[in-house]
Amino acid sequence: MKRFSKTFLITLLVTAVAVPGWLLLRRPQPPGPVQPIAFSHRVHAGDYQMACLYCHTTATRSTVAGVPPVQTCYECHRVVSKDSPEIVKVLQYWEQKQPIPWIRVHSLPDFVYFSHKRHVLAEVSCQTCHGEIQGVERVRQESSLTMGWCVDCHKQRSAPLECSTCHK
Amino acid sequence: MNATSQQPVSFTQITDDILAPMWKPSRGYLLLLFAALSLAVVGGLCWLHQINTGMGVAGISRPAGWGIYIAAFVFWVGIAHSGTLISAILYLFHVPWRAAISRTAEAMTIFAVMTAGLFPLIHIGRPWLFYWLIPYPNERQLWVNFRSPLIWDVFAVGTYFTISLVFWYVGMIPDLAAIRDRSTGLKRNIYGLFALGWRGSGNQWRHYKAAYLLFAALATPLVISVHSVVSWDFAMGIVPGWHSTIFAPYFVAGAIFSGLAMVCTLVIPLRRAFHLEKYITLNHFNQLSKLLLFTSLIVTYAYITEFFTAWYTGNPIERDSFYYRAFGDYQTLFWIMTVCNCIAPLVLFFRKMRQNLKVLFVLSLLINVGMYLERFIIIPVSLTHGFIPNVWGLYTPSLYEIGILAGSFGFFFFFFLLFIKFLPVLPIFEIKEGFQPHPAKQIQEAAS
Amino acid sequence: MRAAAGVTGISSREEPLVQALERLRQRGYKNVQTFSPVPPEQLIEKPESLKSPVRAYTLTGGILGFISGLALTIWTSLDWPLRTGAKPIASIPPFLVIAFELTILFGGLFTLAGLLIHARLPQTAPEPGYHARFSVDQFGVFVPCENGQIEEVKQLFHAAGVEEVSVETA
Amino acid sequence: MTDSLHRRDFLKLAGLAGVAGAVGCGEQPVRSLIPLMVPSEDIHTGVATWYATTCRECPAGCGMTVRTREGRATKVEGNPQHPISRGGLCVRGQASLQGLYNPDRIPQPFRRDTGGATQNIGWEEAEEQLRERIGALLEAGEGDKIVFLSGTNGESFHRLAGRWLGALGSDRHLVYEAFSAAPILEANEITFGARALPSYNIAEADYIVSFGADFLETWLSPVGFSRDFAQMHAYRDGQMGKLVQVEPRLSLTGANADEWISIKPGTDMFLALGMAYIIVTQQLGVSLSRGEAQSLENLLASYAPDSVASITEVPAETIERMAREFAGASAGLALGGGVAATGENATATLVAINLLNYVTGRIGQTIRFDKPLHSAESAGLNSLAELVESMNQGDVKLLLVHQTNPVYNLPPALGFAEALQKVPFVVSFSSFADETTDMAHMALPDMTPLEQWGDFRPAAGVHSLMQPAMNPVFDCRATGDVLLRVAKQLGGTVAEAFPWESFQEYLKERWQETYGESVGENFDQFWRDALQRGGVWDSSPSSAEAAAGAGNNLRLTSEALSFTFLPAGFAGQGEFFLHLYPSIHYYDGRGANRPWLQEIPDPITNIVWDSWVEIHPETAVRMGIVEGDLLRVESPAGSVEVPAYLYAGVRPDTVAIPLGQGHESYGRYAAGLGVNPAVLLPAISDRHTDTAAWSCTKVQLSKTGRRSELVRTDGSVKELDRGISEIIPLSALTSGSQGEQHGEIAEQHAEQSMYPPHEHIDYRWGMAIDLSACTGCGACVAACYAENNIPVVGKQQIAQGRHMAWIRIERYFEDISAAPDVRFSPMLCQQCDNAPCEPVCPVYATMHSSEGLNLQVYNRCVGTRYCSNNCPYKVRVFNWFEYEFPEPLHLQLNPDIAVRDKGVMEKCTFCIQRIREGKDHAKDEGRLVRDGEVRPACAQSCPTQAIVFGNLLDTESSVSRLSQRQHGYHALEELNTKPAITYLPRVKRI
Repeated sequence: MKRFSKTFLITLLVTAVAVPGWLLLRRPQPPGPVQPIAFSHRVHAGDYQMACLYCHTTATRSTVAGVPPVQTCYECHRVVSKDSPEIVKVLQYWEQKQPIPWIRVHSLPDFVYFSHKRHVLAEVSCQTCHGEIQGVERVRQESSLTMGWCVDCHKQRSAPLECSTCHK
Repeated sequence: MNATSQQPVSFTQITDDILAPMWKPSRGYLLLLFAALSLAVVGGLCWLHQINTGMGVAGISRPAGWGIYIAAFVFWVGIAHSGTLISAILYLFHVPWRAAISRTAEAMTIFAVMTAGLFPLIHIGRPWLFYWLIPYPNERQLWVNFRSPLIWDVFAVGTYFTISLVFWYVGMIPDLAAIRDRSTGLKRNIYGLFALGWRGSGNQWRHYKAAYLLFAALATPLVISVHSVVSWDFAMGIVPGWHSTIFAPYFVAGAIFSGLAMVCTLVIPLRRAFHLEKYITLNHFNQLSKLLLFTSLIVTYAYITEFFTAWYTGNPIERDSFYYRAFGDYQTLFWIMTVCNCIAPLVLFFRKMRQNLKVLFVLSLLINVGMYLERFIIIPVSLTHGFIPNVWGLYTPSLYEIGILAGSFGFFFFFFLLFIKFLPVLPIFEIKEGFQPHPAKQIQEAAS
Repeated sequence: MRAAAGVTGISSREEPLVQALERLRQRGYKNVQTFSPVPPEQLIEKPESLKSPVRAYTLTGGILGFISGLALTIWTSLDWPLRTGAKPIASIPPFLVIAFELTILFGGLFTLAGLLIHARLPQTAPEPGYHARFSVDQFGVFVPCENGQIEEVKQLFHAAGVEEVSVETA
Repeated sequence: MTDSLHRRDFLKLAGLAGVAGAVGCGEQPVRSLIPLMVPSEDIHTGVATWYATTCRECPAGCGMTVRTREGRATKVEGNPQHPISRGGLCVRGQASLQGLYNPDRIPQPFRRDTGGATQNIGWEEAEEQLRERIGALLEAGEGDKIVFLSGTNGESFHRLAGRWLGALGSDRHLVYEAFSAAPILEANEITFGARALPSYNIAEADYIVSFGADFLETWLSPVGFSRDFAQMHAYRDGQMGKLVQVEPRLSLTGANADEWISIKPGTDMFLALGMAYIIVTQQLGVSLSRGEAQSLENLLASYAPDSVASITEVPAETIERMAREFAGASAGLALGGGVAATGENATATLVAINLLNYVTGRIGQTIRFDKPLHSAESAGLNSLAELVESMNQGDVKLLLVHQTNPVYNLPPALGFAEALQKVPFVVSFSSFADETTDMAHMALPDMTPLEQWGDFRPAAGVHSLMQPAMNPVFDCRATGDVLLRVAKQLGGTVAEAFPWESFQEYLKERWQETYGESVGENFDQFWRDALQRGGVWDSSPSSAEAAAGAGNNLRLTSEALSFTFLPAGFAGQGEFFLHLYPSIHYYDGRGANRPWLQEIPDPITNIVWDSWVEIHPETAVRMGIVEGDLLRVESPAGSVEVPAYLYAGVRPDTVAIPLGQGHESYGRYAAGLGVNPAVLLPAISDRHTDTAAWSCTKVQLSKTGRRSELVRTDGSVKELDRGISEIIPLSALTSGSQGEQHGEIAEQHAEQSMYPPHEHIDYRWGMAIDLSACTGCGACVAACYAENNIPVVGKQQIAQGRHMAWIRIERYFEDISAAPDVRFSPMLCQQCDNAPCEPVCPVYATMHSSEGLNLQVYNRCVGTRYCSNNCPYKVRVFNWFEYEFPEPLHLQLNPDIAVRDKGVMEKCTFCIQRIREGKDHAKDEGRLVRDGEVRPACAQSCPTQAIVFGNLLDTESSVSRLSQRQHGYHALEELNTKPAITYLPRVKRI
């Protein structure tokens, strides 16, 4: 009496789940989007050790960290390496009075309340969420920004877990 | 076998009789199948429109947040109950006449649960997120709220469907083997696959009988729990007209009542079309009718009790709610329901009526209507007349809602029609068992 | 002539086969297989073990279901305590509903598993000695035997009043 | 490049992008991230900026603050510092945002050719065309044929317009306001020789007789008066003020009154005279000089109670009682002059009321002329008739219409629309395509008040400022700027007369003129302070009193003592008096294009999106009319067809129709809805002021045989003693019988629970709602719509019960009689501790926070609607569809709260976004939120402060103290849901 090969069946099932899962996990993270200007956090925050708050001025004051106005770029770059091709672009934006159309990398859904201020003031470092940003040429989303990811950290740090803390 | 004397029928004859109507669709059958499918498709399109546009295409609103979808859910779950009753409870009680109608009733259960299961999906505002009702580890680290009767529903109906399906399927294995052995080619392979290589060996039968009894023993409390849970969807709410301790037994009785009516609705035409008079006798209907009458009386009693407690407690809100039920905007429905569920079944006190299939068929239809109305009156009508007089309103189902409701009948009958052509409508081996001139049984019967 | 796998006795009644089976056993024939279209009264390979072990599965499943129902509900509620209404985080009464349903579900599924395991289902290989008529109206007993024993078995069957005897080849 | 242009770029890009994100809940997030060009002082992304300005939705001039986010106004609130409104804001004020973002605003200037087709033009071209027109007229020496017709304007604009016209050689600047206070001014002139609108000290009064003055709705300054009324009518120290409302139709004000005198229309004058007669003859009032007393007795001789009773149909005993009560009150006050009571004898009625106040010594006591209110001056019917005449004769070559809509508002009998067609060039400055603009040759759309500069004097000593809270939404220009630019282009002396670059500059200079001397060199600082505060006002009343104290020693003039009191006439032979009243939502019709105002039910009838005629149930029975029957109402001037609403609060011989609907144009929300009953009016005016008479005709009622279903939001008009909206007799409070203490009840309930009560950390947010103070005005509802991105669903959906409001005013007609018992109770989520909604949610979309809030996580909701079913208060609403916010209304959306998707349940969470913000601030300072620091939109907006919010764990907070008050109760208390809201029953004078 020949039985169904149960071992075979189980093997098949496990493979069917594991292989695509593994492939999905191992999929190389896509690089961040190509920005209108190849701004390098490595140069600014890494090499020159500029404080994050120098440009992201509202990180301690507002829910959003803030993208620096073109004037902030201009004020340094009208002197600093103004001939480099990327900086020329910045200066062009300034001349044409056009804001730089940066492409958004980190975005949270509309129903989420996230305050940079509260996190920065609670001394959560920028790198906790944004990765080793000071070494990055092109910014990409380092963290998953999923609910579970937020909750993990909140649990670890005994931060509030009330629904209304983050949901609006 | 039952008391009425029957001509001895050979096992071959039984097998032939039961399998004869299979696989040879008549024009009428195809027409019915097409009609059922079309109805289901119409319902499906209505649903698609509803998903696309929003729940607003249905007539539900505030205060009646639940309407004919939930009424239909309860209705179909109720229908499902008689299948298990017949196959499990009557089995445990060794009721001799159950075999002839058990298969059909069980099939009805399966399809009715499937149909019922659609309604919570149809009714939720964001059906694409239905899986949030199922506890599984997820990246949100959130589980479900086990305090919610809706989660109890998920578990109760899920369990009910699984157990009923297993019960039905296991009951069919010997019959599937019989079909396998009588057919050739692809058909043989397919039935063979589902027969799992059943041989009818003594060893198999031994475990089979044991398992079947255990299934019946498990299904009996289950069937009671399922409709209790369904009734708690309402009874756990504080809505006047919902919040009642008698709901669980009352709903179980109502479910069985409606389910038996649906069995009559299905079996009477089936018996005629498939020439099963030999196996489904007037005595069967006589017995069924008695059960119908009995459950009808329970339901009537429950209605009276509800009104009595509402009136005699003197709670003005309860009183008002029940007064509204009987004499308010929906009074016509209420009185139709009373006639269908409480008054019309009283004819079954007469034996003649119990064996008059025309009467029984019409009555079963009336009871189906009445039981649907009962759910309608309990669910949306109670909601329209809640605690705050300022938000009292009316609920009128929209065409889309009615389309989906009609579609559910199409869905149910589509599966049922497929069932009668592809599977044996009577449990062959049990029928044979009944006709077997069994020494032990004969002695037993003689003694009793 | 190929080697015979055994001999099948076929009858429309159970009694002759029961008798034949009794005698076959006395002669020391083993691995006898019975077939019947309806649940047999006596035509069973081992009449001494009428109780089926399947119920042990049911009990195990039921207990497991109850425990896992309670465990699931309590653990998930405590995992992220969210308050609803006035109910405590671990509210036992509603959790009993879940536990009950899981008791039934697990009990049922374990019963099914027990049935399949003990009834050796599913099986795909052809069963020696099985005749299609067994699922219609005939009872049967298949005795595996050597070529030399065929006649003896045949005799036994005939003596017991079995109407038809068929020799099965492997 | 100027800073404003950067701001504008930013708005175009970032602002809109941000909104796109706010709108699509759960949809693809914003893809681009647009920074500012230069850092702005005002705008911080993610942080709200507030601007103080003045509400211009009616001539009351309440102070208002505007919250802006990322450069767009998202909410307006009452300015707590402003002396007129003192923090409250009415339903119309809240809806001013929907004027700003109205999708049917005129987006840019257009010309209309002879065929009627419109053609959009640029501003340069538009101004050039206007200049050409004017230039041609000036050349022809026809400068005096230019007419400027406007609504009530801000002070500086009014002067500028006058100066501008003057420079062109015209003095024809007409101000037309549909509801005019002219009869009051005239009556005061006649009675006291003081042409002023006094301030009414409602707050200090203890007995008010209001002759048709709907001062809680539209009369003069309803927000301020509501606040005063709540104070006057509050129970304190064993007493409460009494309001007697005299009117043929029970208005919202009447519904809040202690007594309703259902008087025969047009006879208020006689009642006032009858009361004065009793007071004078029985010497109940103040002692008068011998001569005065004698003259008064002569004047009043024919108004003995019996004769007055037969005229007014008010029983003589009632008149006598009222007279005694009024005279005996320590601070009585008789008010008059409501729109609905304005008939042919409007001024005479007010003279009679003045006499009544005078003989009881109220002038200088509750009526004060030292701090007069700003009056809504308006051209009377006669001067408009003259204008019409002059238009017909070709004496108007250029008509400029600014922020008024005469084609709609004026009775058609006047023939304004026909005359308008004879004017060769009509320019409309209206922001909206209204009926008048439809007939204009050119539209030069003005900005809405929230976008422009201006100032306004609502009362003496109060000078409010208006400033743009955001950049213009459309390509509109402030009319002040347009006038200045056109003047400049005209050149010559005209240009020289206008040296200012912009209206803003003109305004600032005018202020410098006014205040420069007193503030000296610090003017810039003064100006900044004024802008921040919302204007300047005298905070020390003593100085004002001292300055104008003399104004209060007014004596009766000889004219008053010889006044002839003629009865009001009614045109037509109809069976019913026609009672037209201004709607609290639409005012004179200008509110009709605000969807919130259409959507929020009328406080009395609870009807939405419609017009109706109110008839007494007895009349209805007699004529076989049921609600929704379409009736034809005919007067000598015209007829309308309008559905019937049966209302016991209207006299059987009267029918009432609200004003403000029936627009033919005015955008998608207003056009084609209801009827404009002004067409029923013959052009009859008040005898003394020629103010248009609203109560002047009798009408015939007939059934058309057709139906037009009215959509009401009230399911039942009775409360059925269910403990939702309770009253407590005044006697129960004064008799000293100490009923059960509320605290005891709460304790009992704690014991009754199966489980221990919730623990709360730091806060348990709670609310106390004083039903004695709630007037039912609905301001809270509008505030909630604005704050919480609540969609408007329209008449059809509301008919299906899909009203989306998170807070509603439940109105119960318990008794409509001489002592009306009409109950208003705000119903919103009660934030129950034992919330029935929470345990039934299968997915934890609704749960309880540690601060006692009943949270709703919108994105978690799968939409089973179980919670709504199980909510006994029915305060949860479901998103039946994906609701739209037609552009640019979506710019109003509050980014602090998600816009809910279809299929999701939503509800009030005590404005959790505000709580979050308040806690954020508090955390910065390392403290807990202070009492009063966080206020939900409803509580903030309430003109009477009936809603108090705060932390119940803080025993010192106002909400704690109010919640512990004796007789406080929870709605549906027997359900033991443990709500966070405590209602204080309405104290009823029984």
